[in-house]
Amino acid sequence: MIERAIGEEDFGARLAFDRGAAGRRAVAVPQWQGRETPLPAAHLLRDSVRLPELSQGELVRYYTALAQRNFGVDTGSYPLGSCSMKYNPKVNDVVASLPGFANAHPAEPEAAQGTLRILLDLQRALGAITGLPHVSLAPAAGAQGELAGILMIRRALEQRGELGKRRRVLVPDSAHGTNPATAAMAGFTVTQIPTAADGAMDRAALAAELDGSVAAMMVTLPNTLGLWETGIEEAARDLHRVGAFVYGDGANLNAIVGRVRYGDLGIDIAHLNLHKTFSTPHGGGGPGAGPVCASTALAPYLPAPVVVEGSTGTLALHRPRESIGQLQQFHGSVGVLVRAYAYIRTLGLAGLRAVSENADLNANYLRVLLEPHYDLPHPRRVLHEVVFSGSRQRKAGVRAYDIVKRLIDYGLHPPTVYFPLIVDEALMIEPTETESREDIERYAAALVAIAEEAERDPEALEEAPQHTPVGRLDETRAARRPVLRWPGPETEPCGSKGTVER
Amino acid sequence: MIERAIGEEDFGARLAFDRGAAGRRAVAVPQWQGRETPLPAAHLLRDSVRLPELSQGELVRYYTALAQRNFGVDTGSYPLGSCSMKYNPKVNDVVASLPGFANAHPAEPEAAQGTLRILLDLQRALGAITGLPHVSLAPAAGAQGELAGILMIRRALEQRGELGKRRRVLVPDSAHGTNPATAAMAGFTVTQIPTAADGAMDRAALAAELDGSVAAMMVTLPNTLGLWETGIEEAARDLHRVGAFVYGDGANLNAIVGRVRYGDLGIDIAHLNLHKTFSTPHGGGGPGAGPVCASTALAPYLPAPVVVEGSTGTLALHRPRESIGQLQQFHGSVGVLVRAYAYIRTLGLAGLRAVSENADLNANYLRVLLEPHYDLPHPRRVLHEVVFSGSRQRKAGVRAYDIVKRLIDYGLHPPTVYFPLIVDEALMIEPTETESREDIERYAAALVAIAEEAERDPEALEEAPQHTPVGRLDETRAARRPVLRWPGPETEPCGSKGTVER
Amino acid sequence: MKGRAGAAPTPYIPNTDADRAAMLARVGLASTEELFKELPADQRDPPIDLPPSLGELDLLEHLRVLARRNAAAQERPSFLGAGAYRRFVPAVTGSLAARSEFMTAYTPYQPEISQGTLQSAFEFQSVVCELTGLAVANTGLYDGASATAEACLLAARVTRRSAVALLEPIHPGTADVVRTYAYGAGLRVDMIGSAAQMTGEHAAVVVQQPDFLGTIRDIEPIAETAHAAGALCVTVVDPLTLGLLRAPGDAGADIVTGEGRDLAGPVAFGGPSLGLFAAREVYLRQMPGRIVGRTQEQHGARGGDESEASPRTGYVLTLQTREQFIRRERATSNFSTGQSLLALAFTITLQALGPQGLREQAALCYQKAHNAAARAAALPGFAVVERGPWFQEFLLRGPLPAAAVRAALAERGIEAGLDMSDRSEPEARAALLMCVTETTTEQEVDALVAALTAIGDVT
Amino acid sequence: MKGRAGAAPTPYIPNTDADRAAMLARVGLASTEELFKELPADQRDPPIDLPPSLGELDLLEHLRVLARRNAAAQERPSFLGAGAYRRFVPAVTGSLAARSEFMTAYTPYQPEISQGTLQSAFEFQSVVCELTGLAVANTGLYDGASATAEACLLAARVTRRSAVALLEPIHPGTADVVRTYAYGAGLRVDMIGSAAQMTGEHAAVVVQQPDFLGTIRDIEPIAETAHAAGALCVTVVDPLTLGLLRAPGDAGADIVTGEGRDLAGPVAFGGPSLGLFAAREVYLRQMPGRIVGRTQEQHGARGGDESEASPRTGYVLTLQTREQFIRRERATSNFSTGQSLLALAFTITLQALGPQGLREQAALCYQKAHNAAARAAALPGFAVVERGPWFQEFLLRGPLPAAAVRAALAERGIEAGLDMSDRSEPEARAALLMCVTETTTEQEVDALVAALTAIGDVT
Ligand SMILES: Cc1ncc(COP(=O)(O)O)c(C=O)c1O
Ligand SMILES: Cc1ncc(COP(=O)(O)O)c(C=O)c1O
Repeated sequence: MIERAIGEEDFGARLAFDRGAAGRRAVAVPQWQGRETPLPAAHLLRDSVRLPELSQGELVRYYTALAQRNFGVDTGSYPLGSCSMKYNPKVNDVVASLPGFANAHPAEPEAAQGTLRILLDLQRALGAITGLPHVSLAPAAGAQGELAGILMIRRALEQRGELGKRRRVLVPDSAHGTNPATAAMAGFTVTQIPTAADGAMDRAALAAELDGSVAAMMVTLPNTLGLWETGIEEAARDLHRVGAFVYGDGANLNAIVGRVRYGDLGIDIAHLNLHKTFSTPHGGGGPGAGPVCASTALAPYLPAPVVVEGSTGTLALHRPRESIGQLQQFHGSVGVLVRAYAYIRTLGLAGLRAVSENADLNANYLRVLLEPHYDLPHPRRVLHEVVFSGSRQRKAGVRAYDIVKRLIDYGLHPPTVYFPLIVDEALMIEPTETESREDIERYAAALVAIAEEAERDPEALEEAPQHTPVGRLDETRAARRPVLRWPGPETEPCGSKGTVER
Repeated sequence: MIERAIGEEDFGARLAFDRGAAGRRAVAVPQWQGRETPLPAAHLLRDSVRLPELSQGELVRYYTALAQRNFGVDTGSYPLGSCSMKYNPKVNDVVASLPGFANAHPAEPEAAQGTLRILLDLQRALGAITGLPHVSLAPAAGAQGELAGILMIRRALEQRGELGKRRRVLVPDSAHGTNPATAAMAGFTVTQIPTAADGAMDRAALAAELDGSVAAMMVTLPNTLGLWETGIEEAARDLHRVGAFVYGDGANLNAIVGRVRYGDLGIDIAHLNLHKTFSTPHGGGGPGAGPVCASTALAPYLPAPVVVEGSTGTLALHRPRESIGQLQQFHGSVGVLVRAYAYIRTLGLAGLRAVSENADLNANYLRVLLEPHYDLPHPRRVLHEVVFSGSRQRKAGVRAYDIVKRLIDYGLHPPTVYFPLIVDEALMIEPTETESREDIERYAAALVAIAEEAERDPEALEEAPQHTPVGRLDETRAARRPVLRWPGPETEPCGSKGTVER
Repeated sequence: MKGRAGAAPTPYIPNTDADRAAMLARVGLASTEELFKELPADQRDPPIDLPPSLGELDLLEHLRVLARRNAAAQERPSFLGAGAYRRFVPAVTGSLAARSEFMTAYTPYQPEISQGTLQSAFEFQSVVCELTGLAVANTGLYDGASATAEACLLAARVTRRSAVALLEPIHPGTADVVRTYAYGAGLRVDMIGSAAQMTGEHAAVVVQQPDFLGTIRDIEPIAETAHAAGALCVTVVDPLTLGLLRAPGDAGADIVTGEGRDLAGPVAFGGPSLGLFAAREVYLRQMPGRIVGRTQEQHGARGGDESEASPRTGYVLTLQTREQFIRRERATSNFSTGQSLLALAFTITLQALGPQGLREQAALCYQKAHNAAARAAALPGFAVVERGPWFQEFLLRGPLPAAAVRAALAERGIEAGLDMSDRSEPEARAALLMCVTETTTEQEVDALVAALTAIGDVT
Repeated sequence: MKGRAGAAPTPYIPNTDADRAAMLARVGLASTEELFKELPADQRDPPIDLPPSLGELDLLEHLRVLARRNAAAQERPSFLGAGAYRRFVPAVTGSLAARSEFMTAYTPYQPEISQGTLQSAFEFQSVVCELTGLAVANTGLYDGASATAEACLLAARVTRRSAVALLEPIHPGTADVVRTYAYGAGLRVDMIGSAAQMTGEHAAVVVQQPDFLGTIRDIEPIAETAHAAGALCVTVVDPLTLGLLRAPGDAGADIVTGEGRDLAGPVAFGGPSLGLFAAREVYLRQMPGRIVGRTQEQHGARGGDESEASPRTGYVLTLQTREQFIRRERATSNFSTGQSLLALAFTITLQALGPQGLREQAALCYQKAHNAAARAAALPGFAVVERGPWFQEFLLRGPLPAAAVRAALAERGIEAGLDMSDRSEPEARAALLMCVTETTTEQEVDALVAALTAIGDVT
C-alpha cells in the first residue's frame, strides 16, 4: 500500500493521457529508409490517434506506481473463495516464454512439434486426473469451457433427435453465475435446484425435476460452499436414467485433485480452471484456460482443436468428427497450458495429492479457528474453502462489506463476499495449500480482532480501509453516471445517455 | 512507501533466517539417479550450512516486500549528486540477457565473436567520445578505473626511471574520496589542492606544488561542484611541463558528453562511469563499469584485456605489451558494457549531445528556482548539478540532514548531502536529463516548502520522515555496537569486540 | 520430490509434517486422510498415471528440449501472418506488465487495493475507444474471434433477428467461432460475397479490415448498406492498421472487434489472445465483459492525513448488472475470467508508441511489405495479385503450385505464407498469402528473394 | 532519432522544445548552446565519429544478430569451467532480483527508503558468514580475484609485511589480479608449490579450494603452517562446493574470498561478477568495502500510528570510517560502487536452496562430474589424472595433444575443457581440464563420450 506523500496529486485523476506533453515519446520507431510506396486513398486513412505522449521514464514511473497500487498473491494472503489464489511458481513463467514457444506461429503446427507434445501430454494428464480421457484444451477460461461442454451436450442431444424436447438445464442455487449464464447462451432454460440444510443439493427437489425435458444438470464439485456433494454418484445415475447428461464444474478441483476423479463419479463432461488448480498467475483477471474433459460418448463433439499423435509419431491438430467447432481463432491459451504442464511435471501425483491435502487442511484449520466468532451456516467438515456468514455482525450493523474492508487494513486481501448467494452476508474463504500454518493463524487472528471491533465499535469499521491509496469508492456514482473513458464527461458526455436500443 | 498495517510485525526484525520452518524448501533440486560415487574423506566435509528454510511463496513474498521498501529511479525523482541517476532504458536489460551473450564462457573468446564485436565497437565509441583513443573496458567500476589509470601512470614513470622521485599525486579538495584513496592504493602520497572562491581549483596553490616530485594530478571534469574547471587546458600544460600526468575523473561526463573531449583538454587518461553517463541501472550499488581511456603514450600500460581485430577480421582479447595486468579474473562487467553499447547505438551523437544539453539545462533551471531560498556558495552557471548549502537553515537549527529527510515525505529521493566536503551543509543535486521540466518544478517546490518549514517550525523537521517503513535510524548505535549478521548478538556476540589487530 | 521425513511435500507448500500434525490436532482429525472421508470410499485415491515429478533444473532442461523442437527456436525468416502477426512490442511492455503486483492479482473485486489493475483497465478502454472511433469499450474478451461472436449475439439481441452475415474474405477461424457461438444462440450464419446480399433477416454484417486476403476495405458503404437493411455493422480490425486507416467508428461501424495479442507480446502459437470490443454508446448495457468506471471516494477527508480534503479519484468495476454473477441466466454473456494481463500489455505498447510512434510503426509495416512485394513481383515466374490497396499481406503466385513453393521455401529455411489453394476466390487459388510486418528484416526479404529466384530458375 | 520539430530529442529525454524554451527564459539564457559557454571555445562540439542512432526495433535486431554470432547461442554441450561454472540458479532469483525497486536504486545513503537494499545486504553478509565459517563479511567486492587481492592488502596492512605467497595450482586470473594490486601496494608476489615454502616475509598464503586443477584441498595444515609463519591464511572458494566441503573458517582460514557470480546468474562471458569477502572478527575494521549493520529507530513511537510503541528494527551502512568517502587516502580501499545486484541474486539463490537444497545441488554436481569422469576414463586411449579427491573438474588425457582433442571436440559441436598444456604441473601437461556441473545433462555426457570414442578410434 502506498501512503500519499505530502502534497501528492490525486493520482487517479491523472491518466497517462493527462501526463507528459506534446512531442514526448517513449520509444523510437525506426523510419523506413527505402523507396516510399504511396499510401492508400485519403478517404481510407485517418490523421492521427489521440494517445498519451510520455517519455519512457514517465511511462515507466506511471505504470510502476500503478503496480504498487495493486495487491497480488506475491504481496500477501489472498484467499478469495472459489478462485484458488495460490502461489504461482516463477519457473513456469520462464519456461512459457522460451523463444521456441513464444515465437511459434499458430498457422504452422507442423513446425511446432515441441508445443504439440506438451499439449498432448497435458491432455493425457488432465484425462488421467479427471477420469474423463478425452480432452480439448481450446477453451480460454472456465466460462468458455462451460459453454463448450453444454454445446457438446446440445449437439449430442441433437444427434439423438432429442434437442427439441430437452430444453432444461438444472443448476443448483449455490452455483457460480457462469453456470446459468452458460446454459442460457447454449439455448437452454435454467431450472434452479435449492440447497438443503447440509449444504448439498436438495435431492428431493432434484428428483422432482427429473424427466424427459432435462438436458443436463450442472454440478460443481466440491460445491461453492466448499462442501462435498454427498451422493453425487446416485444423483448422476438418476440423471442418466432420465437420459440427461451431468456436467461437472471443475473450478474447485483443487480440493480433491488426486483424490477422486470426475469420471468415476458419473460426470460426463467437466471443465477445469487451469489458472486455479494448476497455478497460472491470475493476471488481474486472466488469461486463464478452461479445458474440457469428456467421456467417450461426448468425445466426438469436443471443440477444435485436439492434439493427436499420427502413426509416424508426428503430432497434429485435429478437429473431432462432430466437433462443436472452434472457440477461438487459434488453439487456446497456449502460454497458460505450458505453465499447467510445467506445474504437473513438477508436482507429479504425490505433489498433486499434497495440494488437495494441504488446501483442505488449511481450510478446516481456518474453520475451527473462526467458528467461535462467525456464524457457520453449514457446520460440517469442509474441503478447500469455508463459507462463513456475517449475520451475527450484521445484527450489530456491520456488514460483510465492512468486515472485509477492515481486513485490508491488516494487510490482507479479503475473501469473496456475498457469494454464494444463498448464504447471508457470505464470507467465502479459500486459503489454498500455499499458505502456511502461520498465515492461516494470522488471517484468523485478524478476523477475530475484527469480530471484536464489530461488537465494540461497529461504526469505526465503516471508515475502513484507512491505509490504502484510496478509501472506499462510490460504486453507485460510478454506475449512475458512467465515466468509462478518457477524456471523460467534461469534453464528451459519453456513457451518460443510458441504454437506447433500436 | 509502505505504511505498516494494523498489527504488522517489526518487519526488519525478522530476516529470512527467522522465517519459515525446518523442512520447508523453496526449490526442488533433482536427486542423482545414477551410481553413487563416495564423497571425500569426512575431515574435508561439513554437516550442513545454516540457511533459511522457506517455501517458494514465502521467499517471494519476503523479497517482494523488501523491494517495496526501496526507492529507485523507477519510483520517482532521484537526483543524487555525482551519481547521474537517470532513467535506465528497459531494452538494454533485454539485449544484455540474450542467451548468446548470457551463456558465453569467458575462457573461450574465439567462440564469443558477437560479444567481442560489441566490446571493440564500444572501445571505439568511448575513444571517440573522450578523444582518448585507447580504451580498456576491464575496470569493474569507477574506483577500479581510477586504480588502473594511476597504476598505468606509475608503470610509465617506472619505465622512465622516475618512479623513485615522483611520489606525489595532486588532488583537489573537492574531489571524490575515491581519488585520494586510489592514489594511496597505487603507492603515492596525496597533496590536496584547495578550491578557489569561484569553485575551480586554486591555480596559485597548484602552481606552488608543481615540481619534479609530482607524478600526476587527478581532476574531475566538470568538478564535483557541477562547475567547469576554468583553465583546465593551461593547468594540464603546466603539469605536463613538469613531467607529470593528468588523470581525468570522468564520472561527471554526463555534463559535457559530445561537447568537449578529455583528450583535447590535455588529459592523458580518464575513466568513465558507464553506470552513470551510459545509463546502466545502479542495482542498489552496482554492478557498474569504469573503462579507462588513454592517450597513445599510456596505451601500452592499459589493463588487460583489450579487444583487437586480427587481420582476418577475427576478434581477440589482447594483453597490451606493458599492461599493468588484469583487474578481474575475467574480462570486466560485460553485461554492463553491452547495455552501454546499446545506449550509445540508440542515441547516436545527436542523442548524446541532447543528454548533456538537457542535463545541464535541468540543473540550471533548478538552480534559479532554488537560489532565492538556499545559499549558493558558488553562484555561477552550473553544468549537470548544483551544490547548495544549507547554511542559512543551519542557523535556524535545521541541518541538511533534516532537510533531506523531509524531502522523503514529499515522495522524492534526497540529493547527496555533506559532499563535496568543502561546502558547508552541502546539498548536491543532479537531476539528469531524464527528468522533465515538471519534475524539476516539483522538486524545487518541495525544497522551497521545506525552507519555509525550516523557518516556521524547525523542530518539526527533526521528526521527518514520517511516511516511510522505518523512521530515522540510529546510526551511532549501529557503529558502536555492530550487529553485522544473523543471528545477531544474542546468540553470538559478533562484531562487538572491536578491532584487535595482531 | 523425494522428501526428507518431516519436510514440506513440495516447494510450493509450506506446511511441514509438524505443521500438519499441529493443525490436525486442532481440527480434531487423526490424519489428513480423514479430510476426504466424505468422498465415496470406493472411488478414493484412484491410480492416476502421471509422469514422475521433476526438480526445477530437470524441468527447465526438459522444456528447453521441447522448445528447441519448434522451428521457431531457430529464428528463421517467416512470411506467415494470416491472423497472427509478429509485431514490434517495446521492451517496456514486457518489463512493466510482468510486475508481480499486476500478474498475481485477480479480478479487482476490492478496488481500494486494486487501483493498478482498474486504472490501467480504464486506460485500456480509452485506448480502444480512440483507436476504433467508438464511444465505449469493455476491458477485453478472449480473442478477436470470440469477441466477434459476442458482437453477433449482441446484434441479434438488439435487433431481435436470427441470422448474421459474414462478408468474405474473412478469416476462417473467425467464421468458425461465430458459428460455434451462433449454434448455441440459434442464429443462422450466412457467408456473403458482397454487402448487397444482406437481407432483413440479418442482425449484422461482419466485415474484416483488412480482409483475409490482405486488402483494405472501404467500410463506409458497407456500413451504409447494413444500416439500410436495419442491421449493425461489425468490423473486425487488426489494431496496428488503425495507426493509418480510418477509424471504423467514423466510417459507420457500430461495433468494432479485433485481436490485440500481437501488440501485447509474442504470437505464442496464437494464445493467450486479447479480444478488443468497442461499440456505440447505445449498446453499452448490452455489452459482454467487464467494464471499469471512474468514480471518487465516498467520504471526503480521511482520518489521519491532514493533506486530504477533497475526495480522491478511483476506479471500480461497474455496470455489473449485465454480468453473470448478478444476472445469471439473463446476463449479456457468461464471460468471467478474461485477458487482463494482455490488455495491460496492449495498453502499455500503445501508450509507449504514442500517436507518432503508432503511425510510424504502421507506416513502417506498410512500406516494408510493399517493398518486399515489389521485389517478389519483379522475379520471373512470380506475380502479386492485384486486389486494391493493401496493408501487410499480399497474394503471391509462382510458377509452381502454392504447396510446392511452400515446400521449396521450407527447404531453404524460410517459413512461407499460407497456402490459399482451397479458397473460393479465384484470385487466391494457387497463391500464397505472404505477410511482411515491421519486424521483417531486409536480410529476410533478401533470403526470400534469393529462394524465390532459385525456385523460378529451376522451373 | 529523426525527430519532429518540437519533439523531445530521444525517448529518454522528456523535455520538448517548448519545455526548453520556457526553462531557458527562466534561466536567462538565449539558447542551450550558452550552457556550454565556459567550455574552451576552440574545443567545443568536436566531430565525434559514432554510428547513426537505431530505433528500438533495429537495435534489437542488431543485437540479436550479434548474439547469434556467439557459439553460446547454439546451446552446445560444454565442459569448460576453469573459474566460471554454469550453475543451476532457480527462477525465483532472476524474477525477484529484477524488480525495478532493487535494480534502479543506488547505494543506500537514505536508509528510510532503502531498507530493501540494506536488509538484503544484511542477509547476504549472514549467508556469506554461514558458508565460510567466519564471523564478518562485507556486502561484496568486484569479483573473486580482486577480493583476493584486497585480502592480500589487508594481510600486508595487519602484518606489516611486504610479500604474499600464492599456493599453486591457483587460477592464473587470480594470480594476475593479485599482482596488479600488489604492484600498487609494493608487495612481492611469490608463487609457491607447497605451504612449507612460506617465510617470515609473507603476510599471507593464498590457497584456492578446490585448486585450479580441481582437487579438494585440506585447508587445516596449510592454515597451521601459515599461522606458524605469522601469516594469514586466505582461502579462495567456489561457494557451491561449500555445500559439501568443510567451512574454511573452521579449518583455520583467516579470510575467505570467492566468486559468487555463478550462483547469481549466468556466466555472461565472466562478468559482472561478485567478490565474496569474509574474515575473522579481528579484521573487521581493516576490511574493504561496504558493511551493513542492524540498528533501530532513533525515536520510539512515531506520530500518527497508534500501533507503534517500540522502535522498529532497520539497517544502515556502518563502520564507514574505513571508507574512501570519509577516510580518503587513509581508507582501507578505494572501493565505492560494487556488485549489489549480484549480491542480492546470490542471496536469493542460497536462501531458495536452503540447507538441504544447497547440499543436494553440490552433491548432484559432484556425482554428475564423477560419473562423467568414470565414463571418459573407461574409453580406450583416455585417462583421468589421479590427484586426490576432487569436486567438479578433472584432468583428462587423451591419445592426442590436448589442443587436438579440443579441436576435434569443437568440430563435433562440443565445447571442451581448458587446454592445460602450458601448465608447469607435469600431470597437467597434455591434459584438458574438464568440468561437469549440476547443469550438465546425461545427453551431453553421452555426446562427449561418443565424440571421445570417435577420437580414440581414429588414433
Ligand atoms: C465455481 C466456478 N465456476 C466457474 C467459474 C468460471 O471460470 P472463469 O472465471 O475462468 O471463466 C468460476 C470462476 O470464476 C468458478 O469459481
Ligand atoms: C566524481 C566521482 N569519481 C569517482 C567515483 C567512483 O566511481 P564508482 O563508484 O563507480 O567506483 C564517483 C562515484 O561514486 C564519483 O562521483
